[in-house]
Amino acid sequence: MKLITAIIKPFKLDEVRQAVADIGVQGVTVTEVQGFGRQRGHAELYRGAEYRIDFLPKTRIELAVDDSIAEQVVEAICNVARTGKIGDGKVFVVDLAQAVRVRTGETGVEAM
Amino acid sequence: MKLITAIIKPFKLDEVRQAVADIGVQGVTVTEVQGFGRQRGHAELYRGAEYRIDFLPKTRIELAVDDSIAEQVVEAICNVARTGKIGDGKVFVVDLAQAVRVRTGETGVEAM
Amino acid sequence: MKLITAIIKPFKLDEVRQAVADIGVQGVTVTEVQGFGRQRGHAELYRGAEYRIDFLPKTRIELAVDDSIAEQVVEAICNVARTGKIGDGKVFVVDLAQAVRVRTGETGVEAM
Amino acid sequence: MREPLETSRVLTYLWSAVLCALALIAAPMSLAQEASELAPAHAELASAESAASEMTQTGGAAEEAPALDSGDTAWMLTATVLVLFMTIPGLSLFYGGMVRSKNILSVLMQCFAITGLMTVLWTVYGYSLAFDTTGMQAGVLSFNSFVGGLDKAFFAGLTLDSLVGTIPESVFATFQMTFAIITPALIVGAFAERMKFSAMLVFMALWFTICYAPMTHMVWSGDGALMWDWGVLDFAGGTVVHINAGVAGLIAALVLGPRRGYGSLIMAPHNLTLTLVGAAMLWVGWFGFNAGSAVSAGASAGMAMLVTQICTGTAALAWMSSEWLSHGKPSLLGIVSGAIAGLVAITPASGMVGPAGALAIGAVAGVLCFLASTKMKRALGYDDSLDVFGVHAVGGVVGAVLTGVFAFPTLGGVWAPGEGATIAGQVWIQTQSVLFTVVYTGVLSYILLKIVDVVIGLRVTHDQEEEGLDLSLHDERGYNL
Amino acid sequence: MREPLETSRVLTYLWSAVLCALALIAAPMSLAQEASELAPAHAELASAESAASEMTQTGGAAEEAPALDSGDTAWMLTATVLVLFMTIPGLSLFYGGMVRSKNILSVLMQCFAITGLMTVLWTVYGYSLAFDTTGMQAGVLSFNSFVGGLDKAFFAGLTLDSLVGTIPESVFATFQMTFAIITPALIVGAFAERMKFSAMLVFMALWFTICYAPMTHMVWSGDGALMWDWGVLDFAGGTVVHINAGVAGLIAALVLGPRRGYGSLIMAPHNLTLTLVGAAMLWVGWFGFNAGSAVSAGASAGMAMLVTQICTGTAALAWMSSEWLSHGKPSLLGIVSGAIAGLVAITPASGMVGPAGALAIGAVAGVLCFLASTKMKRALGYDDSLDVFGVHAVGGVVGAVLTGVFAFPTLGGVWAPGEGATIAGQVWIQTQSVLFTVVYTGVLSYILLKIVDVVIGLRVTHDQEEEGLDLSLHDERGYNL
Amino acid sequence: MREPLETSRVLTYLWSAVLCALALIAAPMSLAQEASELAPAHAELASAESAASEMTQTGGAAEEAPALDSGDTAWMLTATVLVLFMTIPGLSLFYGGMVRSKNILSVLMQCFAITGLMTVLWTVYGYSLAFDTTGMQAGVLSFNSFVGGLDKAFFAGLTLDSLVGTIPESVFATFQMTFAIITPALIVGAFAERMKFSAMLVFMALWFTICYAPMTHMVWSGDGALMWDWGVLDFAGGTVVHINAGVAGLIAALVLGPRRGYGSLIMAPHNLTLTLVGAAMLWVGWFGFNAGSAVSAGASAGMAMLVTQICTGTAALAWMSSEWLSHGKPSLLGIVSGAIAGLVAITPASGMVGPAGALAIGAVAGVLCFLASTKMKRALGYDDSLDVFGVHAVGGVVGAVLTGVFAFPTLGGVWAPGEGATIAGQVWIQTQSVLFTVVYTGVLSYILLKIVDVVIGLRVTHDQEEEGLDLSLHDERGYNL
Ligand SMILES: Nc1ncnc2c1ncn2[C@@H]1O[C@H](COP(=O)(O)OP(=O)(O)O)[C@@H](O)[C@H]1O
Ligand SMILES: Nc1ncnc2c1ncn2[C@@H]1O[C@H](COP(=O)(O)OP(=O)(O)O)[C@@H](O)[C@H]1O
Ligand SMILES: Nc1ncnc2c1ncn2[C@@H]1O[C@H](COP(=O)(O)OP(=O)(O)O)[C@@H](O)[C@H]1O
Repeated sequence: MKLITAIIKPFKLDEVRQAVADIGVQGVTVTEVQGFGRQRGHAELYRGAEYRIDFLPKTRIELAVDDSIAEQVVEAICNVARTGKIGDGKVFVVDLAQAVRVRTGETGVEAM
Repeated sequence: MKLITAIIKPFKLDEVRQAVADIGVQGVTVTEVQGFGRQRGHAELYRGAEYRIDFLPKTRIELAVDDSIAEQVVEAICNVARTGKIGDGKVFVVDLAQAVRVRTGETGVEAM
Repeated sequence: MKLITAIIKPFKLDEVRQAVADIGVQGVTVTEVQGFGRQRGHAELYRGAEYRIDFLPKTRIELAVDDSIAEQVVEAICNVARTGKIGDGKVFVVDLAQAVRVRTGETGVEAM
Repeated sequence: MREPLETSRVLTYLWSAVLCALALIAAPMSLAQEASELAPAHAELASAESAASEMTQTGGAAEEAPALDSGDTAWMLTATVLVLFMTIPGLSLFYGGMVRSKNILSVLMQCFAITGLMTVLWTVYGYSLAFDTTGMQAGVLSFNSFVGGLDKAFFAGLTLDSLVGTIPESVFATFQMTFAIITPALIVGAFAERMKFSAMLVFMALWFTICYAPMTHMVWSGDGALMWDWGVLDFAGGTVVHINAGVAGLIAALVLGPRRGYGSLIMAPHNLTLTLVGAAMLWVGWFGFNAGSAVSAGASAGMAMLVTQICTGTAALAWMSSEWLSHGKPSLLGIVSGAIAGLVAITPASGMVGPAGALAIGAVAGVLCFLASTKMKRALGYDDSLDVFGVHAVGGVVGAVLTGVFAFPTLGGVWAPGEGATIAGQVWIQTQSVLFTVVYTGVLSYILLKIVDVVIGLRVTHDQEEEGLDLSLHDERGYNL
Repeated sequence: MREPLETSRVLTYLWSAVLCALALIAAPMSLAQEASELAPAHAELASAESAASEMTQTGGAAEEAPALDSGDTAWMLTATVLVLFMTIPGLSLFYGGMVRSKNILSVLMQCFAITGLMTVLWTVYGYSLAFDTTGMQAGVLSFNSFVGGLDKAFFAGLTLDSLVGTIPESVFATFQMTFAIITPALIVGAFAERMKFSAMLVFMALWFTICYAPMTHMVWSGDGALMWDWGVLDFAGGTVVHINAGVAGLIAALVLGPRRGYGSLIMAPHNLTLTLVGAAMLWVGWFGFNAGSAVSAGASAGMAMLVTQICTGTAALAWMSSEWLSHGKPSLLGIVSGAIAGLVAITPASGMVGPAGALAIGAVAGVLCFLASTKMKRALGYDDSLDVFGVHAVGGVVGAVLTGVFAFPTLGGVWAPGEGATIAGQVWIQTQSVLFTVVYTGVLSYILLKIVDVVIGLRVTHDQEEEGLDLSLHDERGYNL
Repeated sequence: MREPLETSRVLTYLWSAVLCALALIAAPMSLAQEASELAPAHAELASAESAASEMTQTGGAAEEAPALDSGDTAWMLTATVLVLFMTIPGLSLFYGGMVRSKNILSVLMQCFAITGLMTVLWTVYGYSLAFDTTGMQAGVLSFNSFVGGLDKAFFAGLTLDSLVGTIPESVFATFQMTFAIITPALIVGAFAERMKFSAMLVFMALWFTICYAPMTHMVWSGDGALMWDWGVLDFAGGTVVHINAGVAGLIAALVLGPRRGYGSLIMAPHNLTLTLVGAAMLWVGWFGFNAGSAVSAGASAGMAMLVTQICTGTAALAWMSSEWLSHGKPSLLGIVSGAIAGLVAITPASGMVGPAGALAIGAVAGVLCFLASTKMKRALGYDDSLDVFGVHAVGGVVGAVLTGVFAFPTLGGVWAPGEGATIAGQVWIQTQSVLFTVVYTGVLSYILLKIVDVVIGLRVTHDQEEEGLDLSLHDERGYNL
């Protein structure tokens, strides 16, 4: 199994969820994060005090999938989340040693 | 070493912390996340505009443990976090290549 | 490649970002988290109702790096984030099976 | 609005029950003799309520009634606005900030719905039950000593010309309406985070009818009214408003039981800025409440304003200091709670006491309410979520009793005692009124709550309480930041 | 401030266009004959505006004008404060809470900037366009029946001594200024989250000049004014304020088009506590608006206050019940929207109707505005972000028309109808005024928006809308919690 | 409350130090001759404070004093409520929104505690130090020209009957109390996020005693008072309130030093909605402050209200435009800051200048305060956290000086200059008063701060500042969303 972590632009969340669901990934865990990277942030000004805000709001999606569809899922995410503009984000994949569904105790693929 | 990530129902956090502490895991890192899965969300209505909110507030617990107790910790989490109702969550385990305690620079098991 | 996850004290974020940037890591993803560990929390009192708050606000930094600089990055983070006081945090390293840049589809080292 | 019918049925049904409670205390006091002795003292009393209620009777008679005074009217228009301001947004925010974020909207909604409901009930029959004085006679105990008739239902007889004292009756009726709004709203703090919205509406309609309107009548409707004849001093509503609501709140907290996880889960206020803003609005609005109770813009209103400010500032510092001493740190929630305690305590005393009395009452109220809302509540273990009892009932009792002391000119008071009035005597009268109020509203609130519980149920389900009332009862979320 | 010049040019330029619209409706009504018949009815009318505008003419003449009354002045000073309170913070918060957190500051900024801008424009020429009565004559239709001259520009002729009725003209001018501030601010809700700040300023300056000032003049400036001569009853601004702003809002929503993702993205209110607070502030401030429109502290103000409270409470319950029935749960946003609907509907009726009329108007307004803001809006699909049309235009029409019904003493009203005035006749007059207002402001608002769109563009870019107006237009973030 | 004793000791101890400062400026001005020349001019002066303080002397004498006026009293009751409303919640929110979320409660707490503390101090001796006029004689410089005695301590002599002008002394005393509350509270903005709560309380008690009460006395207590005899025009408190607080703020900012990480860390306002709401509340409340300073509901109050509104709106636009031009975007914080600057600047001028003067003062204040709070502060590098100096001191100076210009009828003013009064002459008098105030409060504030620093320390520890004052000083968290 693989644990896929994708950092995307927030307004792409719904599309991405739809895309992975189509491949059969029913569950995902989402976190609001701050991204630093090539994409430039913005400036804020308060009574003459100017602040450069480097981070940008990003959405972090975490989803565990079976090895068989990992490739496919990564591709789907990239295709859907891509705007072509800088700041689209990253997808990271790590090997998942074990997965358990709390409710039933099912492990491995059954857990997803 | 293993890095265990558990997605649980928020109100179970304290019990889970207690449970893992009993096994000897003194530290955990907690994140508020949004979960999508089989469990259904709720509806909100504002002046006739109805919105289906699919995500549910979940709590993500991250804890690094020694291989020796990994099994035990996962079990403990599942037992305590289980309500039997849909939406109880998941536990994911990945291999941890390295762990360091910032303060002392200790690595490996000493770091925890 | 390695996926490095560092839990540090919030006010150290800027320094850490600077340090890893110097080594050539241009992007990082940051999450506000709650940390439980040896460091003690604080008490709050509302009309005689006293609450012990165990968790402390921490910052979680996630960064994918090439194996070649992983060691170096971990060291840099520790050096910069260290205050010597309890609660400085941890650094975790896991193997990264794959990394993709959404915008371009570049994979591996090029993705970072 | 089916409450009127339903409640009036319940009304008659319950009357027997309450009469026992009354007899208990009323008997010794209600000797026409004693009453008529006190009456003169009252006649002199500069209390606006006196003027007010007298006028309601002779409102029409042009030659008797003083003419309309634009200055008095200007102030009373303003005072009415201020008292409404106390409830929405004031009280709503004060309470809303103290609950958990998942219940913030439910509290705001309860206060707002009560405002709408009481406005309609007051229009339909409330004003009449409270201020209709037909069949009343100084010192004579009758059914109408407890509650008014329905002659003023739908503001019957209220015309452009009718006056109360020197102001239009329309203004007096609206001013009193705002009191009828805030009193039930005060109770909300006691059962916050766990009561069904529907049950809350029904209970409030009943409570307004059985407890609020009659209490107002007994204290403020003039000669022939139960406690008015006793000669109780309650300038702006210590008994009618605060003890009344505070006791009902305690009963509600006990009947509903504590919130799930009370004592174990963290139930810290979710946004104390809201609480501070609400408290501040209550403070400024309270000048309409107290100085407005003079029903004129003169010396009485002015002194009421001054002592209200003094007592409030003193009580705020008193609570803050008590907490500082006992816990080691002063808190924002503490100091604002102290201010509210001071406002509550000075309510019956404003217009009666002087600066010195205000300092004393403020100090006592600040300390006692602190003890009641912290130590005592912990000790007894009931879950009066937002301390309606600890602040309003306790503060109300402190104020009611001490009014009997500091109203006397010898102690800096500005009240004109009648022949042979003594501090001991007046304190006794004040105490009787307090006891009567506690028993009356305590017993009836309990009965009403039980009825509602049986009929539709008072409490939300476990899951609803878990999810939060905002989503479960209103399909809304408080914050989408 | 270059608007004055620019707008006056546009003014003359547009006048032709509007005259067509006028002819359409004005013609049949504007026969001096009919008007002069109605005049007497008006002469009796206890409406303060009448007194007010009459006085503005004879303000100087000491022997004719009543003397200054400190009570009336006290109330009007207060009422002015209350109406300003309605806009900042009231309306700002009411609207601000309903947008997404990324746009909160932009809404607050728009309301605040409008407050500053209208203050200056009112000083420079607004007061004059609205209340200068030179060249006006009862029943005679002239250019000055539509708009005043510039004789009062920069408050020329306003001295320490000049009175309007029994209050200083300075107070009357400031009171009316607050109306000129809130009316444009109401429109903000219709184009929230997508309009350029600069375009908003220009549009508002034009709209104030072409739509607001003239409407005020036509309804309130006294004998010789178009709708005044028709004999329309608009105590506090049903046509001038609410229908005027509501229709302009709808046009703006249509011209700008819906927000990006409207209908698909979640656009839930980000902080309903702000909305509740804003609604509560509007409610309390509205007493200054309605009771203040009596321009005195007497029976008229008192009755206006009473019916305002009754209508608002009723409408709040009506909307809540409608939602409860149709959706299964009552909501906070629903009940507060109902309260605003009630306040809007009673605005033209306050000072005219009695408690019974208030109950009726409140019930109707609560239900109709609910339907308009939910079912109807969904059905038609326009994006009136915060329901300016559904609440203010619809509520304003309900109030304007029903005022013609419930103002009659036979129906509990407190208006003194003239000889031979009939309900049917008055309702017809009210309806004509509504139609005229809708056409007048609808046509002109459309033209003005198109002009601004061509000249500087109305809408922000996609990226700006995506990022949120707070950061993209103001370099500020609403929340840094 | 041990301050009284402590501070009175410090008082006498410091008097020598301050007398040097006085001599510096007072000497040339305090020639009885010049003073008595100016006196008549004053006698005519429609300034309410004049009437007010004159009355305090003859308050008892019924035949001399005008009778109580219910209209004036109604307005002053309202004005008092409005000024309290400015501090809590107004100022608290205005400041609270600008700090970081970890310090929000500490700011609210400071303002609230000051409110309680000043209420008590004003009652105990403040009112007496400020308005006791025993031993004063027109044009004669004596100790009592600087501060009053203790004859009015605990409101001694204040009865139901005592009047100040046409209102009860109780109302006047409470009205002035609200000024004594907000002035110290203004200083809070300068040392926000780093001062110990305990030190803050002690410093404020001292500052109130040594700086506020005497300044009030010198300007407003009538014939024989230092600056009153000079003939300074300060209608509502340009010197007494704003320059006084603004200078003290700057000194405090300098003595405490900047916040940790000032200039490097991001210290963006955490919730500008609170700041907007606070600013709006300050705006509406300010009408009580300025129009209330007429101590009557007449032409003076009316004109004060009108010019206050005009100046505020103008200044808001001026600041907004300046920022738009210099930075490219207008901001919410900018426009609200401009409004406050305008309110500050018009404070001494209200009741003196006309609409034209208001426009001018607003424009100047808006631009200069913008420059002072942005460019100048950056340049000099001091950390006046919330710009108490840049807005209140600078705005106060602008207003104080320009009052000397635009008060003249020739420039649209409504002041009645005495024989031979010239603009140059009046501007000089205004300037002297400004200089005196700056030196007086500057020197004494510095000394007081140093004393408190030595005795108990002014600043929190590094860790406390790091953790935030809410948790470290009050064991409370601002937000639990
Ligand atoms: N090495 C990295 N490790 C973790 N997250 C990263 C890394 N580089 C970029 N990111 C995340 O990806 C987001 C987008 O990266 P950025 O460089 O801005 O644009 P792009 O990916 O299109 O080149 C960043 O905001 C950050 O959250
Ligand atoms: N494949 C997955 N990857 C990551 N997180 C998941 C996955 N499936 C479920 N989750 C998380 O677990 C939570 C519970 O899952 P759900 O399917 O709702 O109930 P259950 O686990 O009891 O079947 C979800 O809200 C989501 O946060
Ligand atoms: N076993 C663990 N797994 C995950 N996170 C941990 C673990 N132990 C500690 N942490 C994180 O590191 C932070 C600091 O740890 P703590 O024990 O308080 O201090 P120190 O690391 O200096 O000993 C904690 O707040 C928690 O967020």
